[in-house]
Amino acid sequence: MARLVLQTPLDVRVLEKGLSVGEALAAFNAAQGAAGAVVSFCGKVRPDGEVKALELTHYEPLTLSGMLDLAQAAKVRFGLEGALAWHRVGVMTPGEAIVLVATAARHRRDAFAGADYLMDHLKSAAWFWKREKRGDAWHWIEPRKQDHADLERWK
Amino acid sequence: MARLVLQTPLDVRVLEKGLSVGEALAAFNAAQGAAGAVVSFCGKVRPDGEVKALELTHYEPLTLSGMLDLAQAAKVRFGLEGALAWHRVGVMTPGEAIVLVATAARHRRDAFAGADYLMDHLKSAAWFWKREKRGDAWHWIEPRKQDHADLERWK
Amino acid sequence: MGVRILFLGPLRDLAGQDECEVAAPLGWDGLLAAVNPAVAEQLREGRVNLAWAGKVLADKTQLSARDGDEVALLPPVSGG
Amino acid sequence: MGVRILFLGPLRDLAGQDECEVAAPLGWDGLLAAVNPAVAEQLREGRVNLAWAGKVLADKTQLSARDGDEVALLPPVSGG
Repeated sequence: MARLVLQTPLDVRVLEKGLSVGEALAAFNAAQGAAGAVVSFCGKVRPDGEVKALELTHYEPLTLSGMLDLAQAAKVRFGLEGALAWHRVGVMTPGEAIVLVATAARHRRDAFAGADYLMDHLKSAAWFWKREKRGDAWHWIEPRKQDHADLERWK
Repeated sequence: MARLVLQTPLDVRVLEKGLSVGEALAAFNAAQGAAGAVVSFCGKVRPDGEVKALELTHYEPLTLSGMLDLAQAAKVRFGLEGALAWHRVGVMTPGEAIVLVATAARHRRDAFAGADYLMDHLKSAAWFWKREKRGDAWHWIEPRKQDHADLERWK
Repeated sequence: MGVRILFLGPLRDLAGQDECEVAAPLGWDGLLAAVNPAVAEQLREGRVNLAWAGKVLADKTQLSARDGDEVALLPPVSGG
Repeated sequence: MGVRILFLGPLRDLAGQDECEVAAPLGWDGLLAAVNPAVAEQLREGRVNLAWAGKVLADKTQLSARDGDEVALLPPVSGG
């Protein structure tokens, strides 16, 4: 079986197909042998009854470079030894992973803060747009006030 | 291959042997199908040159029940849909996992806060004692001021 | 060739199209005239960012697109 | 049988032993007399918790161990 090899210290991807969370985190843990603390976050399409599907679109010329800048900023700000930031695009069904981030640091508070920072910025400062299908109709998801408040914490 | 089956909503373990982080997190993700957000933390023995080994002892009649109370408190406080808290005891070498926690919630801030809360309490409010071997001698690790400050945040 | 204008995310519903092509050169005033009034209003209000040649413009009025360039209209994002 | 006293974590170095057995019944004053002065001082100072019959005592002076009981001395913890 081909083993997943990650780029270090930063592995940033925009994925058109599903992602295997367990495999990615096992590889990240293995790649970050020197770190005392590893934090991960996985965001999934909630199986909330009404929502049948979720679609994420992006602006390709900006997405990956923006995510790389973001990961680099998190690395410097929190002294991370490494970070992973993967984001799905396309149509997903309930239960599927949308986003996966992981951070490695010497100390746990830095690893937690780094993952938190990455997520707040992927939510409301990266070039993704989300819409969900309820019944037969698609509805765009507007950024929430809470997301902007979360982002402000880092300023 | 025997598949790892987790107890839901709370899976709490004190482990005498090594733990497979990737496998545990894959199982947790699978078990928490309804949660939109999953956060994990893994703490490892840092390969810091000087430290040759780490030993964790505990007081068995209190450890597991204390960890269960803690996980239950986190579940209620942050509205978690599930949590995992695994802690190693015994002698570990650099790179080995000491502790793994994971939390599942509807929203990401709750999942982050739940994992953070579990770790702060496992660090300085659970019945574990840690010593490390540097050179040929074992040295007990005193709780750090920072750990107590971290714990105070939740009061 | 002209300049290609892309409408991202919810803007494509407001614009009624994914993209369109207009004559070069294209500046800020030309862009406002080229898109429909609802989109123009969002551009003016500052809710929409502008990417030109792979960069987000700090000052949208500096737009000066030439033949073959791509200009993307970026509404407020919602990732993760 | 008596009462078994356990010294956890770094306390075992201070006590010079992992555990010892003393005559029952055992109360707070008896415990302070049964352990060495360095351990007794840490008990008095409040740095050390006391577990009796599987519970941590909120008030250590309430200790009242009988034949066959286990009393554990718990110094400040350092997990994770």
